[in-house]
Amino acid sequence: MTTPVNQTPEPAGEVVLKLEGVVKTFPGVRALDGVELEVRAGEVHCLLGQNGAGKSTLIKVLAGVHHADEGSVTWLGESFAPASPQAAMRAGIATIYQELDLVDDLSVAENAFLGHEESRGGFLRRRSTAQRTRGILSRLGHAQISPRSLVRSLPAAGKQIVSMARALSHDARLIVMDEPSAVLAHDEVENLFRIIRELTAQGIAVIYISHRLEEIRDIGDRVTVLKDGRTTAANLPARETPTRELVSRMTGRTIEYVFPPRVEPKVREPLLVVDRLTREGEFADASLTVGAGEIVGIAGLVGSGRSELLETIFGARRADSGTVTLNGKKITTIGAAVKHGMGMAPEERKSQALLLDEPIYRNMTLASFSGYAHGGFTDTGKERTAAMQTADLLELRPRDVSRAVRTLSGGNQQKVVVGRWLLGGTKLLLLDEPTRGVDVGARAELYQVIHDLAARGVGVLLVSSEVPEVLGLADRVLVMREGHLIHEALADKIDEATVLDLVMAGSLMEGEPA
Amino acid sequence: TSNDPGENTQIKTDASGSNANAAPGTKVIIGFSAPAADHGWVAAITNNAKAQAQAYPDVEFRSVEAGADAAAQRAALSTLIAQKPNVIVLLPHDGKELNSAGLEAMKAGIPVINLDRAFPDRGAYRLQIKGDNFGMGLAAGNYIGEQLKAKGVSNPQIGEIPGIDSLELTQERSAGFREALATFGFKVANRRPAEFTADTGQRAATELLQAVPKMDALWNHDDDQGIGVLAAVNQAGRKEFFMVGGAGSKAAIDAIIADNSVLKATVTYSPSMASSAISLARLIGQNKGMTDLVELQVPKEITLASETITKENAAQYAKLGF
Amino acid sequence: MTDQSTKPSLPAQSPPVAPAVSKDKSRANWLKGDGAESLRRNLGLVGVLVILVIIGIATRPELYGDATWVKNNVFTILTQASAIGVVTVGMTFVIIGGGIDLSVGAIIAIAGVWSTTLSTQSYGTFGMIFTAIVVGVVVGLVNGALISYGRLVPFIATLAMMVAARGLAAQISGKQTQVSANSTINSIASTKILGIPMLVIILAVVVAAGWVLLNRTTFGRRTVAVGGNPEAARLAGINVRWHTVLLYALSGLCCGIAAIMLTSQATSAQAAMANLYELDAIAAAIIGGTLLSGGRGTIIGALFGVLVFSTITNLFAINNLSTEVQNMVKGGIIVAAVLIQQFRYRSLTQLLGRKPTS
Amino acid sequence: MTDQSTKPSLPAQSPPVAPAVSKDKSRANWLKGDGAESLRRNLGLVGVLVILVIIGIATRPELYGDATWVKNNVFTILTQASAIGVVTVGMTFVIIGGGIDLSVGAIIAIAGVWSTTLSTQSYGTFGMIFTAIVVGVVVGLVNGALISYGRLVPFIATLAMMVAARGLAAQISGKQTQVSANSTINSIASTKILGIPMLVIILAVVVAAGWVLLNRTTFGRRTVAVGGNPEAARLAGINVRWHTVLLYALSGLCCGIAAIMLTSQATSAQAAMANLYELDAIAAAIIGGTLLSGGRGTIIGALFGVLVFSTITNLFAINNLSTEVQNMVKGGIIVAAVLIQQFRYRSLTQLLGRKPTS
Ligand SMILES: Nc1ncnc2c1ncn2[C@@H]1O[C@H](COP(=O)(O)OP(=O)(O)OP(=O)(O)O)[C@@H](O)[C@H]1O
Ligand SMILES: Nc1ncnc2c1ncn2[C@@H]1O[C@H](COP(=O)(O)OP(=O)(O)OP(=O)(O)O)[C@@H](O)[C@H]1O
Ligand SMILES: [Mg+2]
Ligand SMILES: [Mg+2]
Repeated sequence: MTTPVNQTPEPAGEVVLKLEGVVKTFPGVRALDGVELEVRAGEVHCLLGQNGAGKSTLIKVLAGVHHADEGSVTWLGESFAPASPQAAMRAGIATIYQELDLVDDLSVAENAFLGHEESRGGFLRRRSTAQRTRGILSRLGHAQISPRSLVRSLPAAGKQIVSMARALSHDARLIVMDEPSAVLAHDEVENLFRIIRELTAQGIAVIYISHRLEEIRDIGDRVTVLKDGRTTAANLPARETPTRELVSRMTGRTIEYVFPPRVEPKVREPLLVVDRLTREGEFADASLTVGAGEIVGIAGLVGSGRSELLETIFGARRADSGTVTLNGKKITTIGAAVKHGMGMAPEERKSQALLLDEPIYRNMTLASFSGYAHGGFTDTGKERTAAMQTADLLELRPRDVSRAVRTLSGGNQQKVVVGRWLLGGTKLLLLDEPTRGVDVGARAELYQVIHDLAARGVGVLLVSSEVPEVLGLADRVLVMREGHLIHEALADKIDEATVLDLVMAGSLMEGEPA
Repeated sequence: TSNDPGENTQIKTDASGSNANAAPGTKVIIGFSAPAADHGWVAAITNNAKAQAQAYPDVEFRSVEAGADAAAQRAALSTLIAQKPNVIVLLPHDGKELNSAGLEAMKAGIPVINLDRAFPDRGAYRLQIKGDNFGMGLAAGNYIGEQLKAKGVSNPQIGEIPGIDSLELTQERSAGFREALATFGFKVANRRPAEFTADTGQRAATELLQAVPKMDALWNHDDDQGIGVLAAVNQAGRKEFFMVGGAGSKAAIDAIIADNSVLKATVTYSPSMASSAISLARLIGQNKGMTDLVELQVPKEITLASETITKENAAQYAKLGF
Repeated sequence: MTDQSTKPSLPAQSPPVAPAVSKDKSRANWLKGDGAESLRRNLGLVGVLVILVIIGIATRPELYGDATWVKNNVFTILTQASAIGVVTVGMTFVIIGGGIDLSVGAIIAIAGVWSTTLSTQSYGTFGMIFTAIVVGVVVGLVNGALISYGRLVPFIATLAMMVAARGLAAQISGKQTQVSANSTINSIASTKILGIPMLVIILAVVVAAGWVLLNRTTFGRRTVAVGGNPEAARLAGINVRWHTVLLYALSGLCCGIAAIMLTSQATSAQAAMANLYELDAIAAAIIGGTLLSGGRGTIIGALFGVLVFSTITNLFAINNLSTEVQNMVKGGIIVAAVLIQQFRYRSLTQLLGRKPTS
Repeated sequence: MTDQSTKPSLPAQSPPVAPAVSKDKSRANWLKGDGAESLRRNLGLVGVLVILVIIGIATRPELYGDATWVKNNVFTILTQASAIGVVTVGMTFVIIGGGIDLSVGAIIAIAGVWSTTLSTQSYGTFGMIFTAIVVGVVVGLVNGALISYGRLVPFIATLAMMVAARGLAAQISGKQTQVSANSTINSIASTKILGIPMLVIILAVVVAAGWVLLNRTTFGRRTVAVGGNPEAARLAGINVRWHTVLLYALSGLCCGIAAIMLTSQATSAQAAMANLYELDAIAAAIIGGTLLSGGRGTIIGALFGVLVFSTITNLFAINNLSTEVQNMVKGGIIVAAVLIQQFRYRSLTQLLGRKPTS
């Protein structure tokens, strides 16, 4: 549209969606316990709430995935209870789910139109599908993604774009976005906001879920807050409501949503020395050091090779050239890394770090259970006790370490992973996106944990796509672009704008194989 | 082979009445066990035994099916022994593997009649009735050798399609075949094993025909898989050779009489041995001997001769085909 | 951040402009695209086939010197691959869809036996074909229902079906080999059309249909989704359970067709027929690049997998190898084939896929 | 933020302190915990066993009236389950570890045949047992190496091994059934200790060892991790590849033991022995609650799975069912067993597991 994208107007549209007293129980869990929600046409309605508050469950009720046990949903003035996801889509509600809901081995176009394929007599109309996909992609500002390329070949941000394309492929009156920005870097978030503004300008309503409060300010019109499946505040003005109030509505307590102050670190000998580390096509000539008790942050765009660098330092990938030394010992394998006191919390918690069906304590001792064993026989009693102590230290909720990790919220799952390395007596911790998908409260706790670790002499190398997080947590900041460490500065000697300028320069996801 | 089981069984009804043994005697419980019949020959064994037992009013027939392998058959036998029959007739999966079961039954005072697959231990059976696998190979080899000699073929291409190759009986048949051919100075050009089923016979034959573009003679060990072998021969449109079958099924004998296919002969390995085994089991149970023999008891071992059925003598074998 | 005006600002609702590609070119792409991709992916297997043929030529040069023989041999290999190839197409769909079907051999047996009973035969050719296909599809539907609605693991459900269907087949056939007296059925195996054996043509048609179904229809794309990410498929509004039922029915259908093909070849059917076809079909599919965990696979790859197996058998036959040596060598060849295939695939992905994105 | 001083300040580097739990209590837990859990989880299968026995009693009351017969029958069932039970223990480890082993039957065959060659027999009892076990382990190691370092899919690697090992076994045995002349080996099957058949004792020992290995050792812990999430296991410093090799070697070891047991039962070995044991073992493991995709499973469940199968066979034998009827019924029972088992498991998890999280 040619409409200038300026300040979003006050929500003037009529009410399109109204939820009253919606209840949804899972066996043993009352995930939704009387939710009230009112969404107007053309507004961005933000849903806030801690991990496990019921946000995703709520939108799945709207999307026809779950069926509400009680309560009423009114959609466009009529009572609404979609029997299936398809019914919801047909009614004009499109959803971008939190867990990427894409099929790796289908093409971008096929994913976008999965379930409502353009077909004639069961045969796909591939050309028109590709055309429509191309149209949607360029509308999303990513015309360079080929509709024919496999989703498998796209980086995480690209996949998020495809999810968005899928939502736009429906003729929707309401688009629900469950943490769409979690895997997006800064410029991508800007792009996302531009699209959202275009949508609302056309009168489309958007429900927006995020744990990043500053985003709410930027894009949101009104806010509804959920806590333990209940609406604790409805229709707060997104721009005016103080952060403190939002947080206390979410958590029921007050959390200072700032980074804990850092004690000026003493001069210390380098613990980790990375020298001219290179992996063809991923990163080149990366040299860095981390001292004991120091927090070093790496900022950069999604796809700049930060995860690969971390994994290579950890020995999980084989370096083409260059060396990694920890306390003077050369590290080339994970075994050596762990043995000499390095630990890593990888980027994808669920697929890379956790045994979801195993109890918390076994996940915590995954890297150290041999240490508690006698002659190959495990000592679960000791493991449990140690895990319990660590759980206390990390303020893990719930404290019951026999519970399966699957039942924990994202933030608590992350704590389990960090706890794993605390138990292992780790001297250097590599953290890749430690707060992705983690709620405000848990986030603040994690920050505290990271600081406490550093105070105890543990070195921390941190990767995050949120620049404020890197600046707030780290003593020293490295900037990575296209596989090169291009800048290094003390955290208090550099500001957000400078980092962003350094980081940008190149756009991501160019040159997809057609 | 027939689509209608039970129609043709080979039993001895003894209408003449000249045999004193035919008169009813004391009641005999005969336990019977044979492998799961997924093959015409084994099915015929079971059917023959059952039918023969029914022909005697003084015989009670208890059959336990022996499942898929030797272990299952061993289990079946232990339940059978527990039921204390007077005699056990047993077609083992493998004589050597079931040797211990035979010993167990004999120890329990139950005479065991081993059908077809010998126990290595002589104490494990009372009577051994078997076909002559080696002799079957010899007969097939001799027939092929003579025919080729008569035609004056000097360096013949001879094919062989055995049954399941890992079975000892297959090895014996092939050994006999090789030996007989060697006396003529011939050898097997190609050997493609099948699995005693028509579809595997067809596959093996197709491969064999492709590998030997000009063949003189072919021995197929088993007439049941021979259905598939003949189908493959027809599908390949090959006529330049003649074929010898094995076992002596009804279909094979009919084909030999009709003389319109490459099948010119078959060497017998008759499931009628099961009928004989039941008859003899009854005699053993009644403590009688065979009337034509001087001895008062049934002998310890009987080996059936493998006969060669050709167009000339096929008519008299027709009723023995299974 | 970045200047917004530099981004392509397309009108949001209006349909995008037509691409500049000419119609002819795009039609060529219809065939090219994925087809060439399948070929490229299966270069390793093609290499294995070539190596096998070269070994054949080296060991039996006199046979390979005869052009007629070579042509016949190619048809022999293809004919031997035909029934199992048809089964493998169905199996590939099932595996891509996240399942496995251990009952294919048993389904063939029961379909074959049922269609050759005297009473079925009395209904003539059509009756026999109809019976085989209906029996196959119905057994497949039962499999699918047990898995979808009974929530049984596919491995167990189809294993149970394998045992039960063989038992039923034995019951129906009275454990006899049932001879087909239907000359039309029997002649399928010996008929040639334009010099090409009918069975090979059937295989070609089934493979082509399978390829189109997988790559060009909603059913096929949904199969990939159901196997690759069942949750995503469900969220996209696909009826995952029903789709699963259809996949097993499709496998049963293929078994029904294969039953007729095998009956025609052996002019008979019996309860023990198509023994262990499940292993061959699964192995062929996997060697052909189908992921056992679902979500990925190609029909062409599966076909190559089947061809590798039947070429190996052919090579053994023309060299008169004994069974035990055959088996030892076969095990080695399977390993080698997969390693070669993997090597190609990996080096290719390294060449194509792993370019730096930015 | 919470005050830091309120936190238990653990010294980061020192080893964790011993648990405060009293020693006695923890020892009681040692046995209780998972054991009771296994039983609870397998309540469904226990139910199936009970139903099977009740059917047995109902159909053959006169046999079940005889106490000696009943005792003997229990031992018959257990003896029949012994060799396959041992194999299933190894298989369960492999499956929990994320793999599958299709070669177990073939490994038994080659181990059995190799240990009964005349030359091996000349080394006496110890030589035969040693050979069987070494052959089993070595073949297992090869499997593991192909999978771990050759990156072959377990299905294909062990399928190739199955074919090759059977071929080699046939080669070694000259396709003859090899009779064991060793009376010690032969007597294993008939020896009883305190009235309990030796084979049953061996099974019990292997199951107990397997249970301890899975639930009480670091090896077992690694197995669950490797199967549950190989990437997480790798990133936690576990040598996933080497562990995988060990799992297949363990399966091979179990096959070696089973080979001796079967040889003793049959007083002979041959290349076709233990045919299709792979399917039985996999089915038993899965019915016992082992996840085919890895990461979860119990030894006790697997044992129950085996017992269900051998009880079914026993039931058929005492009722003298024909094979075809057996097979049909067996398929039905497998389905029913899993459904019952699933039902129990589901309702239990609903009762116990899904307590509210927060
Ligand atoms: N399918 C399910 N079965 C059982 N419990 C469930 C299921 N889905 C969600 N829950 C539970 O419902 C509650 C709400 O979960 P939900 O995913 O809606 O939270 P959320 O607000 O989206 O959290 P997050 O910010 O971490 O995404 C949690 O306690 C969760 O464990
Ligand atoms: N599996 C893969 N296949 C192909 N390319 C990959 C794969 N994984 C990563 N890459 C490429 O490697 C480079 C670095 O990617 P990566 O996403 O790990 O960087 P990053 O800085 O850690 O970003 P993120 O914030 O997403 O973690 C990118 O060019 C990416 O596309
Ligand atoms: Mg959520
Ligand atoms: Mg990353």
